Amino acid sequence: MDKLTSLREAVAKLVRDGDAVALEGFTHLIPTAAAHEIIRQRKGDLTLIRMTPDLIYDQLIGMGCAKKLVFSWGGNPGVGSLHRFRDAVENGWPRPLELEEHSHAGMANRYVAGASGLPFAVLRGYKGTDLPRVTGTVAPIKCPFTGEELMAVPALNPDVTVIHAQQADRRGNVAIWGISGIQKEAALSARRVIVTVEEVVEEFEPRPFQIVLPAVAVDAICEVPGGAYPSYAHGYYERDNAFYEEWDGISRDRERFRGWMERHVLGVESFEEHLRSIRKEEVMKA
Amino acid sequence: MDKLTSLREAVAKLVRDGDAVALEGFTHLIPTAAAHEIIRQRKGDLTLIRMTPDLIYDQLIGMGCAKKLVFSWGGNPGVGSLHRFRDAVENGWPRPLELEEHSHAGMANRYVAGASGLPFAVLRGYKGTDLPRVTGTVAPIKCPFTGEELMAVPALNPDVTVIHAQQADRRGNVAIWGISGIQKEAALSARRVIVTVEEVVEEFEPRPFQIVLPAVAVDAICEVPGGAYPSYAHGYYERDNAFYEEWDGISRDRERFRGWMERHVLGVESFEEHLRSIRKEEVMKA
Amino acid sequence: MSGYTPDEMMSIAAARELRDGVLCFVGIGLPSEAANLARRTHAPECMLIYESGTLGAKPDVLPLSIGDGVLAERADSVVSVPEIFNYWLQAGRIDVGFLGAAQIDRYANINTTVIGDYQKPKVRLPGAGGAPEIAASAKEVIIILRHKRRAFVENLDFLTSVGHYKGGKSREGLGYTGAGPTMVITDLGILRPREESRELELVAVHPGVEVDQVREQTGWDLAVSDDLKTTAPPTEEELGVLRELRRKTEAARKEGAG
Amino acid sequence: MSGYTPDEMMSIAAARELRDGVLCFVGIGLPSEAANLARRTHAPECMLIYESGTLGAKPDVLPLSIGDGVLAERADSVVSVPEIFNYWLQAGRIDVGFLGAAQIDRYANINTTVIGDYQKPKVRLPGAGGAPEIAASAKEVIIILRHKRRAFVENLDFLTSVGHYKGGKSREGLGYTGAGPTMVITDLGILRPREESRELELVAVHPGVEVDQVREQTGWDLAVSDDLKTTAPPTEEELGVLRELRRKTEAARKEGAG
Repeated sequence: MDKLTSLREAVAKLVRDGDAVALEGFTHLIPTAAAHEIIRQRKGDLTLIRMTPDLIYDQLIGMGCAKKLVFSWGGNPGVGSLHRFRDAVENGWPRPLELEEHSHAGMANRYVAGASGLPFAVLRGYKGTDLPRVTGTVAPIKCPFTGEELMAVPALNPDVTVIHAQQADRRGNVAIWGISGIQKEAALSARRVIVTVEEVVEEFEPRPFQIVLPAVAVDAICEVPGGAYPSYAHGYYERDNAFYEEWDGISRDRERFRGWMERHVLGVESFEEHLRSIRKEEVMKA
Repeated sequence: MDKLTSLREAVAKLVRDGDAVALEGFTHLIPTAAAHEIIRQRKGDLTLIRMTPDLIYDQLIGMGCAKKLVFSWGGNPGVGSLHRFRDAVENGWPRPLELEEHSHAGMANRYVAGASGLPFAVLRGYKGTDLPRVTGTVAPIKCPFTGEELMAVPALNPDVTVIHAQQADRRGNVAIWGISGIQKEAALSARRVIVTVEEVVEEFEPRPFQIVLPAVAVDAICEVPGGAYPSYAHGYYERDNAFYEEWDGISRDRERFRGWMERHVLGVESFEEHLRSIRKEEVMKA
Repeated sequence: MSGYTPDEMMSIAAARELRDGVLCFVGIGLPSEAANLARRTHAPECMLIYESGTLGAKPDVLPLSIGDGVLAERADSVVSVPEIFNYWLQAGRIDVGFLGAAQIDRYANINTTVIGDYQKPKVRLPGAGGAPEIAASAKEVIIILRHKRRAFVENLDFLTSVGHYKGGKSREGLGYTGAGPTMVITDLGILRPREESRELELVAVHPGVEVDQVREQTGWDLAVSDDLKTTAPPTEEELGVLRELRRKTEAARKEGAG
Repeated sequence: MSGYTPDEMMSIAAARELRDGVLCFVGIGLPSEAANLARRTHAPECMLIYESGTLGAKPDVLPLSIGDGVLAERADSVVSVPEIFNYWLQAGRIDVGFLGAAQIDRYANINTTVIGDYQKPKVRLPGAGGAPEIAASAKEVIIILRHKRRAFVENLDFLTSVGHYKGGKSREGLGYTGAGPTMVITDLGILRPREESRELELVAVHPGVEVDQVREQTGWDLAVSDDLKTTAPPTEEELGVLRELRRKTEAARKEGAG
């Protein structure tokens, strides 16, 4: 499988300054390791795309990697605000952050359109809300059969999509089970795709609600055990809810945030080292 | 599980004269038993919907149950023509058959729109073909962002959808594995849903590419072992390709067709009896 | 019955409104607590749906987020996010949408986007999430939030999710298939839209709460029903189940991977 | 090499055109035989996709239909029919679409709908199936059919799937993303569209076939390349693999459940 490569190499080769990058995941399988690598390689001027930007987007934004965010819900799930995101929007620190804001249904359908090779998607929503007033990428569209007026949203086609999955097989196919969110559409809508996985296996076992993304839809596969921490990988390790609460404190203060990032992300060479530095190496052995 | 009922009762209660009925299946899991029950109960004036009308639609059409067919490919897969379908279109026997003809992509997206509560779907197709000339339900639509002209097709929302599945659990959830075709969308787009299953089990095992349709989307579940014969049920029994070839002979002649239907469908009380009458009872024990 | 908090009363009052057997699209936080309480008391057959794609979730502790593993563990089915929004929500299959809010106005429109000006906000909130389309397409919407003057405002800073819009028949003009909010449940009482005007009116106060207290915490001139009721206090069973759920959730949260 | 049929030559010539490693969207019948022959000879990494939803199908016998169980057995993935058409075909992921036809015209437009008038047809054919969008969105299309005068017609009775439409740049005007048919392979020879006019011209005849024979079976004044080639005859290996595939298929078909 010639797609198997190191995360460092995959990010160096496939993520470029100025790219529109989607690191997707819906609480489950957040590609934390890949986000850290992007920060370590100092990729800049990124347009970050994601339905639910959380800690890793807070980190990318706080480290100044992003010029724009395309999203539908930006928070620390179950905890509260993303302080770095808020600081960027409210105070322009460390740099102003342009927003392109949608609803979940809008974002999901934008990915579907992107994955389908269509320029737009249609949904029943947005009307009467203030979203179309602040978001340019919404337009009314009329059903040619019933005359009903609905809303159109343009396709999303990220330059790069990064997802984390449980397994890849030797042929480069990728298996995800449990909650798979929008990952399939995020990958299939992108020009380039990086997948970090918990492990590479000979063959997949059948698992509840498993989906398989064929090798041909993936450019690089990087084995990074624990790579979704503090999120979880169904069947491997659980979500570290305590860390999400801890992040509230770490991220609230600009200096403390920078200090933490320097020590635990910039100051390490790999995600393995990161996990050791925050004393969470046990997730790698899950 | 109060949804569990006999096929006779489900058809009597849920299929009405004049209904738009989709008996879906993509080679795999064709709901043959349900089609026979509809014929036995002499349901009439049906609008039959299906991407790939095959033997059971040939039977429904030949027995005069259908006034209209909405479809994208009508043939005996791998064998050739559907003679009863052809006789209805070419000679109006036993009654004229109105056609609403689309491509597979168009039909699939019509079901998706129906399942999504949208009045129409958009795709890149039909242009330059003669389909829009003979099919009223196609209309151009313009992307409000790029200006590209695409094609819209109206949603399909059958009055009744019937599918065959491998298993239901005690709560009434339905499991399908292997090729699941358009069954999920066909069921979710319908007003009423009948599912025949090979067996009712306590709990589902994980299977490759399994999908689960929740109980709440189903109105009646009928245990009919072998109910997809001569089609197949992945994990239960194989497709009887020989019967598909045999059907070519049975269906070619009006009298022979009527004779066969009278003896093997109208002349029996259940699918179990049907299978015995054609000496295929072994598929029930698969 | 004595010795319960206003928050407990709110969750219990909200839980009671969930009829057994309904399909409920659940927002995270207060709505999720109320829905899970209902499932553990009078509505065991209530089908919980979370926007992460879990259909018929049966969590044994409250999820911290809408994509927690406990939601998938014993779910009837797990599907993709587009399927949840298109095949389940937009298709009109959801009986009740359970939503929270940062701000609400007299027509039960919701703001979860910003406090202050959008371009230069005082507080940037998380944003819309699934709420706008839940508000649009669920057959009925129940809103749960704490009753504070800064939340119950005369004018929303941003209209994220449509309730009864500008009142009267204005919501119908937007073409939404759902009936909109039928109830707002707070830690002080219960509000419902009036028949014609669709303006919220106070229909019940929780035990020990005075109408003036509610008016005090409402940023507009609050309408009060002629037939104002007092909510039945929590039963022993309701309180017991709620507290056990919170205890187990807290224990699981502390445990985690850390 | 001697002792092979024109049909065998056709399948082998078609199989040769499939480059290794490409994503091939396969129609049932002749295209499926050719694609599977390619996978068993020079193109083991060719990824076969059938419209029933099987990605990377590896059938050990030829499927009788596009939804046979052998297609799912060892596939890389199995997805829904909408996904195949939207996420794989329409998205432009398919390198080669392999199609059959009942009628074809000089611009490689295809009819699989009716012979005669649509409303009162002489022969009602199965219809469009997946072909129109395969013809629209596959990066390139290869058509396989037997060379008969009743199939190679001056005017199609019905235009089911667009090839080079009215010739020249007319196809581009329809907004399709794929390049259209690049090759038509028959039991007599091989045709390709001319650079400018996009009209099919005979570029090769199979061993032993005369140009006049091909003209005879073509319903329009057939263009012939100045540089007409003769197809290389089947190799021992090609013929061996093809016959073994047919033999196994026939055996499996007879066995079945019956």
